[in-house]
Amino acid sequence: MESLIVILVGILVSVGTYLVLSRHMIRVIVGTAILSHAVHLLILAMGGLKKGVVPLLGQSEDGFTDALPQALILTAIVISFATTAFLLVLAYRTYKTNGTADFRELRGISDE
Amino acid sequence: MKINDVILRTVVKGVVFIILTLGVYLFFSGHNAPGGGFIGGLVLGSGIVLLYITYDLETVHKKMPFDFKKVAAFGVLLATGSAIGSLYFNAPFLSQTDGYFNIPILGEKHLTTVTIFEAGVALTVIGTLVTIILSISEDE
Amino acid sequence: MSVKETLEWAAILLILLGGIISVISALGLIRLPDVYTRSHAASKSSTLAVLVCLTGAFIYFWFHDGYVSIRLILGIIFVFITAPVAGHLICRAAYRSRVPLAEGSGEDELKPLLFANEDKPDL
Amino acid sequence: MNNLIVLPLIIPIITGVILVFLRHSIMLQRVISTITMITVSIMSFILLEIVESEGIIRLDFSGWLPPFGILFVADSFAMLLVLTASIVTTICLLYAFSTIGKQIETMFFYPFILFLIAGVNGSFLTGDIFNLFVCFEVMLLSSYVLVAIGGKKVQLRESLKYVLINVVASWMFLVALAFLYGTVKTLNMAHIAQRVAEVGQEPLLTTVAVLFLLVFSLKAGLLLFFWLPGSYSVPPAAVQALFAALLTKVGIYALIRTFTLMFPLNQDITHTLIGVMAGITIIAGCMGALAGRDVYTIGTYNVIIGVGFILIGLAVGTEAAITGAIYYLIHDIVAKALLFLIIGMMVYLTGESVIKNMSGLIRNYPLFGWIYFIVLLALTGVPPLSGFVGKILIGQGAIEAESYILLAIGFASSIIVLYSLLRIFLASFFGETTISFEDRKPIPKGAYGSFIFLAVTIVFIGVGAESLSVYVKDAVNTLMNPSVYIDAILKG
Amino acid sequence: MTFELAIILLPFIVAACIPIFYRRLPKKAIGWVVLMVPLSLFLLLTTYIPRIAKGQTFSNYYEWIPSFNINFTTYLDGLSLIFSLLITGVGSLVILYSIFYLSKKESLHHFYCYLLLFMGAMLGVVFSDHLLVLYTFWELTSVSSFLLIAFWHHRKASRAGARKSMTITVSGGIAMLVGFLMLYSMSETFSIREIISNIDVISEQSLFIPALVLILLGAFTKSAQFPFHIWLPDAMEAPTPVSAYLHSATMVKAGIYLVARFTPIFGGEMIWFWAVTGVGLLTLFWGSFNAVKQVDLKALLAFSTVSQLGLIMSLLGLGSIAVYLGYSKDSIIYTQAAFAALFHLINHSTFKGALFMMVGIVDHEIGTRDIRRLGGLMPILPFTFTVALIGSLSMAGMPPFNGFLSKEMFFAATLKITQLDVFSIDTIGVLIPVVAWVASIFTFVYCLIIVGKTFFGKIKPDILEKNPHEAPIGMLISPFILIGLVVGIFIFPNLLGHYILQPAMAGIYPTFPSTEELTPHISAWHGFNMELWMTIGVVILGITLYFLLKRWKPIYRWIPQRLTLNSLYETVISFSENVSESLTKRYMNGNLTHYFSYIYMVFVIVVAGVFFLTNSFEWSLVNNSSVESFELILVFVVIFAAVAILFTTSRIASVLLNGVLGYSVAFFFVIFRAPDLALTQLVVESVTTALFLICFKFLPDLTPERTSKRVKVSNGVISILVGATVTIVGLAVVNYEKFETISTYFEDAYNLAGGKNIVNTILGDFRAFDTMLEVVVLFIAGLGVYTIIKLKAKKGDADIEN
Amino acid sequence: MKETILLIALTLFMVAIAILLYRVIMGPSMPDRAIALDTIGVNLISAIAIVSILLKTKAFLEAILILGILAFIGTIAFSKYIERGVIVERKGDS
Repeated sequence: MESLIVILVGILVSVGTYLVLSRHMIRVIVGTAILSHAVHLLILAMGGLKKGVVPLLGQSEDGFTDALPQALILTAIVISFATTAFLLVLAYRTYKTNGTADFRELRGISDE
Repeated sequence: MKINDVILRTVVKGVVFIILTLGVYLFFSGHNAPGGGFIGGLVLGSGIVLLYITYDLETVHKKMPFDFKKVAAFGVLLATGSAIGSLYFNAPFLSQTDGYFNIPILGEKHLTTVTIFEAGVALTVIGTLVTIILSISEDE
Repeated sequence: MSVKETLEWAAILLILLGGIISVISALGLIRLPDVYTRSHAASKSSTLAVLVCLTGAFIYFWFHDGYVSIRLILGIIFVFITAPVAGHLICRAAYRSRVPLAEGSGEDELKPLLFANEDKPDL
Repeated sequence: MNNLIVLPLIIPIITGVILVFLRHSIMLQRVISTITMITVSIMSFILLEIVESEGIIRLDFSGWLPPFGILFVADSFAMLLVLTASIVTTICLLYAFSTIGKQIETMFFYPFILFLIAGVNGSFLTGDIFNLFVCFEVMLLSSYVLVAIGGKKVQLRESLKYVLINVVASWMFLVALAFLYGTVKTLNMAHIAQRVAEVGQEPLLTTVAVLFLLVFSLKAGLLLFFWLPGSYSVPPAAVQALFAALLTKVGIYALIRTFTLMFPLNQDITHTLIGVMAGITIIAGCMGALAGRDVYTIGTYNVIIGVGFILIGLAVGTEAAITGAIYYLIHDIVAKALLFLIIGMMVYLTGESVIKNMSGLIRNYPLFGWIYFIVLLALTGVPPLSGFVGKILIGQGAIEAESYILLAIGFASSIIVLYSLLRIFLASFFGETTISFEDRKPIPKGAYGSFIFLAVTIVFIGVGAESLSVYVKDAVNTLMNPSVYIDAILKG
Repeated sequence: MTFELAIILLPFIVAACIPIFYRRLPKKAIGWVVLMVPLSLFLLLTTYIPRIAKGQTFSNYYEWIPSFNINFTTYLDGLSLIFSLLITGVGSLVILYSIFYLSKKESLHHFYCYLLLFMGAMLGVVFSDHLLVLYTFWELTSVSSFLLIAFWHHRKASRAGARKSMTITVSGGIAMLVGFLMLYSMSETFSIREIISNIDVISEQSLFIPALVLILLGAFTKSAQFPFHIWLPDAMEAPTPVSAYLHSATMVKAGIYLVARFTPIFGGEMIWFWAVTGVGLLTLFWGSFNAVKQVDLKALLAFSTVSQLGLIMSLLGLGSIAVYLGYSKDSIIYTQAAFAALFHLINHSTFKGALFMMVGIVDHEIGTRDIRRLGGLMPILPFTFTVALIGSLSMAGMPPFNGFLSKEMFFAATLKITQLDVFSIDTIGVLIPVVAWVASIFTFVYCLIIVGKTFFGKIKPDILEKNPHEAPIGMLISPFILIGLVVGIFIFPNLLGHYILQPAMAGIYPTFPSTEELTPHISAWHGFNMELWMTIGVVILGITLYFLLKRWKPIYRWIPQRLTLNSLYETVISFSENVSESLTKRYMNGNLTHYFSYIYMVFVIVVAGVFFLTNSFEWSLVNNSSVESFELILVFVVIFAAVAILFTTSRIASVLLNGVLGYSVAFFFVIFRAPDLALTQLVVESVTTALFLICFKFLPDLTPERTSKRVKVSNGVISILVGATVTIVGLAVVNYEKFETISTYFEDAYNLAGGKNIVNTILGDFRAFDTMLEVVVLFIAGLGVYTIIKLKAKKGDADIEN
Repeated sequence: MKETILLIALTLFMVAIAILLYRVIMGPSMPDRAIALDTIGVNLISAIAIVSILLKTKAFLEAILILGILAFIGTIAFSKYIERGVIVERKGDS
């Protein structure tokens, strides 16, 4: 399972990277969202998968699955949510003021 | 032409109640079961957002006249404040304590200071979520 | 077989039934010709699938662990209440955004009422 | 009491939040934020003294012993940077009061600045690698807002690029963290160091280390500095100064910490790589600075050169070089802040950013011009100003380690720094003045105050280098002997 | 006594006071006040002469940065004394001169402030024993020289000259600093005296030669040696007193000082000998050759200064051979070259100072320095003419002036060296006297030009219109004092030799036991020997060439303008600026997509490179948990959804698919026993999707990517490589099981933290700090969104772009 | 045996999701996609219920309820978006 997930992560990373390399804002932002999905899975996989029971005490007492990565992912999810929210707003403000959502047209330096 | 939303609104009135209850439940169950301040806050926040979706900005604002930025700020203050509190007791920063307290009506209850911290988290999440959605929606 | 055992089996079979219904409904979503008919597959049979399945799970937990899960009941009720509303809303939205009806759907009686004065769809 | 260590982070956060409630009383916001930063600076100084006399102190949050809980570790290196950063922020705030404008001030400008410095201080102090990520994010989120604050066309455009690149950088950080946790199964930096040393930094760990190198390079602007020139030239001057002073430095701090504490063992690969990257960075920075025709471009590429130069110190890795790197780091924080404050003021005074179009500023603003000249000399490394001690120590280290190519690149870069900054001086400050004495805009008093204070600091760091040496030596001692740090965390 | 420190500090203190107090003083007085500084210092320094002549040295030690061995050590010996006397002596005269030269309208406080700064720095250079402190003052002289050259900064030429001089001299200084650091790493000390005493250990090391070359670079740039001399003519944009002071008498001699100071260290090396001698001679020739073609009197003097500096430099090079040979009866004779160098150093300061002041007077009174517009000034400016005549003749090496003496000694030294057969002098050494002689001829010619073209011939009518008259007495005092010295030294050379030069020789040859032997008796007449014949030849040929000037001047046109060093310098600079600009613009083109591809490429190359280089790949399925069929389907669902996003053309579809991904990931969390994560992921995913939808009101729909196939392919390759890199490293990491995780500790959560949900106790207690900051992050984001939306730039705000 | 049947049921749900994914990808109209996504969510509810039986834990029951809520909110949001282009209205808008 771990290897399968790591390979899946690799595929997601490829897709995300390809989207990040696009010209259109929305594609890039969706790309970053996919990248963050991928890395959350990756962190989880790094702690070992299906190696124990749900990390809740009192249900059964032996061999919990690694809880630390879960806590880390939670934090990471929140942060990536915060970033994505900000990013979306920034993107549409940029679109409204600059009039384009194409990064090739948002260069600004050499076209002057 | 105004679109008729009667069905939606009727259902939502009930649903929001369920959602808010669930949010509070999740918030309190967090320490021993899945849930906690963050998820509780998110669920409560999405309940409020559902209201905004179903009704319109002004109507909801009349019912809930909070400045959600300040709600969020208050949440952060609560979370950090509970952490600072431990300085007063000369304990390491962020120290949490728990204990069993005998409260007159409710009987013996397990209370932890984590709850204050989590309440801060939840308030921040609600405040931030609604602030974001409202700010965008209010934009021209 | 004890009662408990029987009921557990019943629960599991309910769940299996749910699975089968859900595949059927999914197939319906693929095969049916337009969004309005697909919505029928989605909101009716899918909801049935999930209700059956959740009921199975509820029964299972009840008899296997002796645990009456309020959350599951709430979930069942919730899905039961909301699924029709969701189906309704999405169909209305589809119609208002002028998703065409499948060929051979018969006469569209709503059209002259709703879009009489408009030439362009607003989406 | 160890709880003191958290104050540089928590005080700005709490006051920042309180200021949100005081949104419309600008005067109060100013007073409170200034008091906060002064308090933080004083605290940091006290802490620095304590650390220097009593050794590394740490604060285990909630009382959980390492490696299980999160902890803040104050060693001299971190405290020096916290102190410098806090002082510089105080001064940038002072500058902001008189220049930033009411509109931005009511839009939570001061809270964002305070959150930024909280994130920066947290990054310096934390002893937990995941917490470092979180502190980075606190800093980055504030910086995202600060780049875009003002809402101008260019600002939004550049900030979007800045944010996106940093989002990808944060993603890489998480990937690196995942691999790190997957291998050493711990997050406490001292504990990581101990475990890495236990297996002698195996090849796979080196790969993880290299991943961290890239992540922090993105933050530090080492080789992967593409986000830097654009985003540093658009925000208000006070923000630019803070960015130039602090943001890249946090990356540099993380690099130094990572490769002296956690992954110091495979220097053949990691330090060579850092050296190569630093060399290319300097060359690219020099080319950019040479190409620059406007103050912003020249300034931002000078930031890049500075980054490369400091990291030569790390790449070389001898005691002298690390000492030099620390000195240069402190110098660079102060000097770059001043440089960007001045640049911002120049643009404000003339309404131009192309150096050809402003001329003769020194006629109307003599003191202003001379302060620029001091920065110019300091950045070139002319003694006895601040850049000098760090530069010679890095040079000494490079000679000891026989890395002559880095030595040559590093010292040759000083010439380009001089040349590019001199061009601004000659074109913009000297020459016929374009604005008559009567038409000139006055420089606000607060701005002058911050210029003078920073200039005095620059002179002090150079002339009074000895007074810093106790702390720097203590810092270097920790950096060169990771066991000091590890023992303080895991055996205390 | 700490007089030495006071000597260095006094100019700085006064310089610092000037900007503060100048408003309270009358304009004229400021000069007189400043004059007191060098004058008193000069007098103070003269009191040292007797003691130093006895062989005493004075050194003091002050701590600066003892932690890094940086200390302020003053050291006053004969060599320092010569230079410090020059600095203060010529300084006094120049300030006296400038009081009358500069008009009251100039910003005098700046001028004197810089001048004092320079003076202090220069004294610091010659008094420092510590290399880094020496370097400090060295750079300060460059800086103050920059400020003085740019004194009239509204002139474009001034700024250009200042920039050139600063760039070149500071670059040299930096090279020198590296050399110093190398010396330090070899000797573990920054003290020149200690290095000299450890010289045996140092000279064996591999860094010795690089250090030598780098330090020489510093000296050559400062002393305007070929090919770095190009800054000096441009520096003539400075006011004339500055040119007289810095750019002929003192600052440019700092390089000479350095070479003299380091002769005991490096003197024994062949490279040193040839570099110093060769460059010196080349400079001597090139300077004098180019001086002839100049039409601006100041430029002419500048080139003559270059040439004279070359002369002194080459003498020091010749003298260094004595260090190589070591102390013996035979080697003593070669030390005379160094003696001649010091002697000429003083002589040059006297006559060149006078000549500069003369040019200043001409410029001041006539209004031009162009020799094509000058002529016949002798009757109008008789005193000035006297200065010019004596100065020029001395420079040309004619008796009865001091230049003659040193010139003869120079010839003697060049002749003597040819008799040696070390360092392959026996083969190409013959060139030394030849070049020296040819250069002297040109020197003679330009000396004649100075006097002839300015003061003889017919007076130009437009000069007469201005009704010029002789300079005020104040301006004449200084040149006349100098002229007096020119003659005086010729008459009593040995006074100078005994009291001043002899102790200095001890500084150059500290290992030689007796300074008496090092001091030859200078006499004007030494019989009809080779040197004298050479001088006679110079005179004859020089006069001939002067009168045939028009015939052979076209030679100069043989060298095309493009190939001159000056234009070479300009070309190099503009070329590097242009190349950097085009290169930088090419990759820093503001296109985010490009930046991303660079970042990803570096990522792949570095990470995968290191990964394979270290051979870290290891993989086995042994530790993996099982895969159920439904999981496999889910994996495929995720993959299809992800790939479908690549091809979708509608923004909503891509966001929906992203939602599918998010839900699937949440389901993975369920399968992997992470209930809290699943909950959070579900909610966050929904909210994110909603946010996307809300923002779509303001965003455009997707447009097809109008990129070329090539770009698409390369993006595809990059992204596949990135994915592959993450995968292979990930697989290796999964396989890496050497450590026990720390999280088993948290399984005791209920006892430790009173909670049954381990993840939640980690978030709320063990790692509560993360959570706290995470909340802050969220808050910042919310506040930021609000700010970004509400704060819109007003119309009036000008966008200043880079 | 029970477990096998549960796994089969789970696989069936996954198959259904995979089929629905086709609808999400192919469309053709927005409502089609929204419906399909909603159905995916509903199917996931069942899947989670089965997984909790398999894992013998009650930890995921909250997730069921939440998923139900979110599927509902999401569908409402979509339908409003499709219908009006705006999700949160102001009073003046229609």
